[in-house]
Amino acid sequence: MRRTGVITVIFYTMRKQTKLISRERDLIMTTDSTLARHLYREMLLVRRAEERILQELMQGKLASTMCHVSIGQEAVPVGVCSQMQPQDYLTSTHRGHGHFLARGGDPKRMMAELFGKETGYCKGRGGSMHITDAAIGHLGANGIVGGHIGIAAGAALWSQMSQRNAVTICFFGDGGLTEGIFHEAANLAAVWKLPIVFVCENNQYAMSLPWNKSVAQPHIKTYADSYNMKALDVDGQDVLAVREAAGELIAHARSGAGPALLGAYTYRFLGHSRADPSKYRDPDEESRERARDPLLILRANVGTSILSDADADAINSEIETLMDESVAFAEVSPLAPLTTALEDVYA
Amino acid sequence: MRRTGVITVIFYTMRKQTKLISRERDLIMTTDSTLARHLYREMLLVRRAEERILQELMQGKLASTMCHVSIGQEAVPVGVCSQMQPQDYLTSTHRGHGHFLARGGDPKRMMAELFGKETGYCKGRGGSMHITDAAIGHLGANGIVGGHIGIAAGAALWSQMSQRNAVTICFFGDGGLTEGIFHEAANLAAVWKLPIVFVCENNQYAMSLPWNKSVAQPHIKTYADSYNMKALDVDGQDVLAVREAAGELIAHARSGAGPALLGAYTYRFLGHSRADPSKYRDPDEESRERARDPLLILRANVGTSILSDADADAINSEIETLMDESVAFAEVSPLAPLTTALEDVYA
Amino acid sequence: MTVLAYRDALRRALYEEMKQDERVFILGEDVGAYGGAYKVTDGLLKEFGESRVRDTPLSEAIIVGAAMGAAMVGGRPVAELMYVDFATLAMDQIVNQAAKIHYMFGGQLSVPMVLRTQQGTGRGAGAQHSQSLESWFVHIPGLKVVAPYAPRDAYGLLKSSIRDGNPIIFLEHKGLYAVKGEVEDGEFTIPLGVADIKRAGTDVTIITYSRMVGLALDVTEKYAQQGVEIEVVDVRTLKPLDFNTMAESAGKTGRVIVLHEAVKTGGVGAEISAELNTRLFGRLKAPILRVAAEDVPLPANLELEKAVIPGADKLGAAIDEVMRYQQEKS
Amino acid sequence: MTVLAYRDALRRALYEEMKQDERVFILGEDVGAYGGAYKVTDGLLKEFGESRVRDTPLSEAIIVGAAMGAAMVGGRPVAELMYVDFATLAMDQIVNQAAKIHYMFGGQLSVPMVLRTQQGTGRGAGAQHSQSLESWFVHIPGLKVVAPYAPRDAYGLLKSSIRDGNPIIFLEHKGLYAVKGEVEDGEFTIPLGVADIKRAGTDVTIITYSRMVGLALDVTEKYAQQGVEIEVVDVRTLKPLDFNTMAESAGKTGRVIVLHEAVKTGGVGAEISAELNTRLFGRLKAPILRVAAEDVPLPANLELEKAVIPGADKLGAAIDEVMRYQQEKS
Ligand SMILES: Cc1ncc(C[n+]2csc(CCOP(=O)(O)OP(=O)(O)O)c2C)c(N)n1
Ligand SMILES: Cc1ncc(C[n+]2csc(CCOP(=O)(O)OP(=O)(O)O)c2C)c(N)n1
Ligand SMILES: [Mg+2]
Ligand SMILES: [Mg+2]
Repeated sequence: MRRTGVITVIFYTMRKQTKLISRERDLIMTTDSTLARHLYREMLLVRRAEERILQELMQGKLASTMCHVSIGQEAVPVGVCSQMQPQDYLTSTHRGHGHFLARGGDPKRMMAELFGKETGYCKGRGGSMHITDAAIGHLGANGIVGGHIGIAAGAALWSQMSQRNAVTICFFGDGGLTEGIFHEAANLAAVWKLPIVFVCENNQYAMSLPWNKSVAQPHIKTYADSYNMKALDVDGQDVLAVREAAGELIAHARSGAGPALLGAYTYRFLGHSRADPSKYRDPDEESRERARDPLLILRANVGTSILSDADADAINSEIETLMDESVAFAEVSPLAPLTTALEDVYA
Repeated sequence: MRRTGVITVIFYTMRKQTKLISRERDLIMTTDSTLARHLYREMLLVRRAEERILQELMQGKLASTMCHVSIGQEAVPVGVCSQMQPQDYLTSTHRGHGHFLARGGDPKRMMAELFGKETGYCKGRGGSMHITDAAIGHLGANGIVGGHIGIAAGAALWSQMSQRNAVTICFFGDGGLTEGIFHEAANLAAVWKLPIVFVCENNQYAMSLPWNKSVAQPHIKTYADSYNMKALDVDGQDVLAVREAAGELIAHARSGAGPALLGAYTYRFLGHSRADPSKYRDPDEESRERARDPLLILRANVGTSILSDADADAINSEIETLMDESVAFAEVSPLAPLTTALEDVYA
Repeated sequence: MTVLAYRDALRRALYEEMKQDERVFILGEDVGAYGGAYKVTDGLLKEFGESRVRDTPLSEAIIVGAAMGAAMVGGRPVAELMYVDFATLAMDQIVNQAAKIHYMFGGQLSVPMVLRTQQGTGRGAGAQHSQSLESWFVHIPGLKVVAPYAPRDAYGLLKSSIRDGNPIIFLEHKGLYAVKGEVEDGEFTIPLGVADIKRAGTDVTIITYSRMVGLALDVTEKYAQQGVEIEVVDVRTLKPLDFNTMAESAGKTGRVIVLHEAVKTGGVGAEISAELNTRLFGRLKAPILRVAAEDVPLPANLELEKAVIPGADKLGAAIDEVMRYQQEKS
Repeated sequence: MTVLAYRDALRRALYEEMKQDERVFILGEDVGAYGGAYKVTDGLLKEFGESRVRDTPLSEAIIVGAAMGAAMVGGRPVAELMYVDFATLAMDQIVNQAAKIHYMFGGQLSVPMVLRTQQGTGRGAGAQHSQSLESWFVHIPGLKVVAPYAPRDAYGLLKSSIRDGNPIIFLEHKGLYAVKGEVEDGEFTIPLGVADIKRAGTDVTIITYSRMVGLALDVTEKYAQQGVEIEVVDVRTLKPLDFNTMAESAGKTGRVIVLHEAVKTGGVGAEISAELNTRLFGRLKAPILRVAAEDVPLPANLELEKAVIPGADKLGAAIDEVMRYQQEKS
C-alpha cells in the first residue's frame, strides 16, 4: 500500500511549481511512536551537533577552517538512513555531519576529529569535510563535489559481484547533479543494474548559485529517465515522506532491479559556510523556508499522541548531555603527534 | 508544414523498437532536383573520399596510423551541414571526414594532411583525427571522445555574447553520450540558452561496445528532457529526414530559444579502424544494416525523375576526378620540414 | 604608489582589462553575486553585468571548455576554478585541448584564455583543497604558468596574461589574498617569463615563487645579521622559466636553495635544480638543496599541515647546510 | 624460459592473478570481446566471464571511480584506461580520491587498485594519443607508478602491483606490446621500487625506463667498440624511485644521462637529476644530461614525431658530451 500523497511546493528559486511526494496528514496517524521518537531524536541529534560545532568553530576550537552545516536539511539523511541495513554503504559530501550521525557515527569521535585530535575518526587529518567511519559502512565525506560518486558506484559494484545484499546510498547536492561524473555513474549503474540509490539533496543553492541558474528544469526525477531508472521527488522537510520514498527505492535497488534516484527538496537554513552571510538570498524566501523546519513538521504531522512534548524534552536533554560529553571528549583528547602527519600515506 | 513521418526501426543491439522520424515516400516527390543532386553529391563525396583514404592507407601512404572512416553514415553530416549557414561553427570527432567534407572542406588539402604534407590543413601535425578548417567555421576534429564538446559550447557562448547569429553544430557519437562532459555542456547550454545543436551520431557501437551495453534506454531524445531541450530522433540513413530535423533544430537554436539535440540512428558499415575486423558484430546484423545504404535510400526515396541515373553517373565521375586530383596534390606536396615540428607551440 | 591587497590588485587588473577590451569576460563558480570564493571578482558583476561576469553551474570541465571555445572564436575569457584541486576535473580540456589546439591544428586556431585558480595551504583545508599542482602544468607544452607573490606582480602579470594570446594557468595562493603590498599608480604590465630579484645578496640564492617568497624574505634579516647575504629570486612565471636570471644569481653566490610549497618529488624545484646543475656544473660551492613539502597528502589539522610544509626551521637548516660548504671548501 | 611478447607477459600475469584470487577483476573500454585496444586482455573474457572482465561505457571518470570504490570494500580491480591521455578525464578520481583515501581517512580505508594504461609514441597517434604523463603521477603522494620495459618485468611487476594494496599507476608502452623477451617459466614476482641494471658498464650511466631502455641498449654496442662501457639502469618503478641503485651506478661511472620519452621540462628526468646531483655533489665527472622529447605536443606525422623524441642521434650526442669531460678533467 502506497501511503504517500502529493503536495505542490513552489520553489522560489525556480518560480515554478514542482509536485513532490509528501505525507498526507490523515495517513500519518498510523505511525508508531517508537519510530517517530527515533526519527525525531536523529534529526535533533544532527541539529544540536551542528549548533555545537558552530559554537566551537566560533571559539576557534576546530583544527581546520572547512566546515559546512546542514541545519534545516536533517530530514533527508535521517529519513534515508532509517531505511538502511547494517551491511549497507553510504558516501557523503562536504556537508556530511547529518549523513554521518544518521548512519550511527559516534559524535564523540566525530567531535574529536573536528578538533584535530588523535582520537578522531581520521586522526585529525580529515576534519569535518572528510568525516568517515568505515566500520559502519560510511565510506567518507568528500571535499570534491561529485567526487565520491565514483566510490559509491564502486561499492555498489563490488556488493553486486560479491553478492552481499548491500545497497549503497550516494548523497549529493543540487550542485553535484551538474558534475559530469554523476551522469557517468548513473549510466553505469543503470547499465549494470547496480544496487545503489542516488539521493540528491536539493537545498536550492550550490554556494550562491540558485537552482534555477544551475539547471534548466526543476524535476530531479526527470534525470532518471535518461537512465531508465526508478525515481521519486520528495518533500525533503518531511522525514516520514523521505523515509517512505527511500524505503521504496532502497527495496527496489536491493531486489536487483537496478539503481534509483531520490530527489529531496530541502533548504539550507544558514550560509554555505561560516564565511557566507547568504546575501544572494531573498530574506523573505529565507524566512518562508525556515518556517518549514523538519523538526516542527514531524511533530505537527504525527501529533502529540505519538510524540509528546515530554518525549521531545527527554530526547533534547539526552542529546544535550551527549553533546557536552562529545565536546569534553574532544577537549581532553591529545592532539595528534606531528609525526603522524607522515604516516598512512601507503597501506 | 511538417513533412516528416514516423517509421519504426528495430535496433538489433537494443532489441527494442525505436520510433524514428523518417521521410514518408509520398511526401518526398516535391523535393527539388537541385537539392537531391547536392545531397547525393555530398554523400558520394564522403564515400569516395573515405574509400580512397582506405586505399592509400593500405598502401602505406598515410603519415599516421590513426584513421577512422564513416562509410555508411554519410547522411548525417550531409543532412545536417546542408542546413548550416556560412557564419556557423561545427566541432567534429575522430570519425570526422564526413563532417569536414560536408561543411565544404577542401579534399585536396585534407588528403595532403593525411599524407602528412606541408600543404595539409594542419601542416601534417594533425592527420585524419585532427582535420580542421577554421576558415569555414570548422573548429577541429578531435581525438578525445567528448573532448570537443567544450569547444562547441564555448563557440556557441561567444556567438551569443557577440550576437553573430551563428549556430554551432556539435557532432558526437553514441560513445560521447556517456562522457560526463556532454552532460555538463548540455546543461550549461540549456541554462544559458546557447545557440548550439548537439548531434549524436548513433552508429550503435563505440568500438566494440554495442549501444545496449552503453546505455540503459534507447531514446537519445530522452536525454534532452533533463535539460528542457528541444530534441528529435531521426533515421540517420535517410538524408532528407536528417535534413528536415536538423533544419528545425538549427532554426530553433538560431531563434534564441536555446539548444537542441538531434539523435541520428545510423550504422558504421566497416570496422572501428583498420585494425578492427568487427568480430563482435553479428554478420546478419551487418548485412541487414549495410542494405540500408544512405545513397541508395536517397535515390529510392526521390525516384529517377528527381535524380536520374545520368545525374548519379555525372556526379560520380566528377568526384572520381576530384579524388584523383586530391591524391595527386597530396603526393606532389612537400613533406613538412622536420623543423616545423618545433613551431606553433605558442601563438 | 598605493598599498593594495593581493586580491584587490588582481581585481584592479581584471577591472581595467574588462574596461579596455570588450572581449574580456569572466566565468566560474560564484564569481558573480558572491564575488568569488576568495572575493577577487567582488563588485565586477555590478560593474559589467551578468553577460560578462557569468556564474556557472558546478561543472569544471565545461567551465574550461566554454572558456576555450569562446577564446577560439574571438572571446578573451578569464575562467576561475575555485581551487586548483578542481582542475583535476578539467585536465582533458586544459591539457589535451587548450594546450594543443594551436599546434595540432597547424596554427589555424589559438586559445587566448586565462585560467585563474588558487592553490596552497594555510587554511587547514585538507588533502583535497590545499594542493600545489604547478608542476603538472609546467610539464605541458602549449601552456604558460604564472604564480605571483607580490600584489604588483599579481596585477602586472594578470594583465599580461589576459593579453597574451595563449592558454595561461594563473596560480594565485589562498594564503596571499589579504597580504598587502605597494602597487604603482598608473597602468603597467609585467612581462611573462621574467624573474624578479626580490632581495639582492651574495652568499646564497633562494629561488622560489608564490607564498614561499614571503618565507624566504622573512629569514633573510636574521642571516644578514650573521653576515650571510641571501638573494631571493622570485621566478614569478613558472613556464617559461627565466633560467638566465636564475643562473646568473646562482653563478654569483654558488649556493642555491629551491623552495616551494608543492611536495618535493616531481616538483618544479626538480626542474630548476636539474637545469642549474647542468648549466653551472663545477661552479657551485654546495649542492643545490630543495626545500619543499613532505611527500604526503595535506592534513586538515592546521598544526599537522604546518608540520609538512616548509617553514623557517627547514629553510634555515638548508641555508646552514649550504653555508657549511664555505668553511669546508673555500 | 619462454619467449613472450610484452602483451602476452602482461596477459599471463592477469590470468594467473585472476585464477588465484577471486577478488581480482578487470574493467575498462573494450577489454572484453575486443580483447583490449592493444589486445592485452584478449581471451580473458572467455576464461573468466562477463562479471570479471567488464566492458564499460565510455566514461573514464567512473571507470576509475568504480574500480576505486570496489577496491575500498573488498575487490581487487584492474582497470584499463585505453590511453594515458584519457587519464586526464579521471584525475580527480585518481589524485584527489584514490591517492588520498588511505591517508585522509586516517588509515580506515585503502584502495588496492591497479590502473593499467599505455603511453608514448611510435604510431603517429598525434598530440592527444601519444603523451607520456608519468611525472604527473610521480608527483602525487599515495600513488605508486610502474613503467616496465622487458616482458619479464612487465609480468613480475604487474603481479606485485595487483597484490600491493595501494593505487598503482601501471604504465605500459604502445610501442612495446609486440616486443619479445625471455620470461622465466614458473610463477614469480618482481618487487616494486627496485631498479634493474640491464647492462653493466663503467664509463657512463644511462638511467631510463619503458621503451627508452631499448634505445639505450641499442647504442651500447657501438660505444663498447669504441671502448666506452655504458651501464643501463632501468628504474622500472617510478614511484618510489630506487635512488640507491641509481646513485651507486652514478658514483661508479661519474657520468649520468637520464633518458625518457616524456617532454623534458618537468619530466621525471628532472627529479632524478636533481636528487643525484645533490647526493653526488662534487663526485660527478660531467654534468648530468637529460635526453628527452622536445617541449612540444606530439605531431601526428610519424616523421615529425620521430624528430621530436629521443633517438640514437640525440642520445649519442649526449654520450659524446659527457665523455668529453674525461679528456678535459681526468
Ligand atoms: C568539484 C568541486 N567544485 C566546487 C567546489 C566548491 N564547493 C564546495 S561546496 C560547493 C557547493 C555545493 O553545492 P551542492 O552540491 O548543492 O551542496 P550544498 O553545499 O548545497 O550542500 C562548492 C561550489 C568543490 N568542493 N568541488
Ligand atoms: C575519452 C576517450 N575515450 C576513449 C577513446 C578511444 N576511442 C576512440 S573512438 C572510440 C569509440 C567512440 O565511439 P563513438 O563515440 O560511438 O564514436 P564512433 O567511433 O562510433 O564514431 C573509443 C573508445 C578516446 N579516443 N577518447
Ligand atoms: Mg545545494
Ligand atoms: Mg558509435
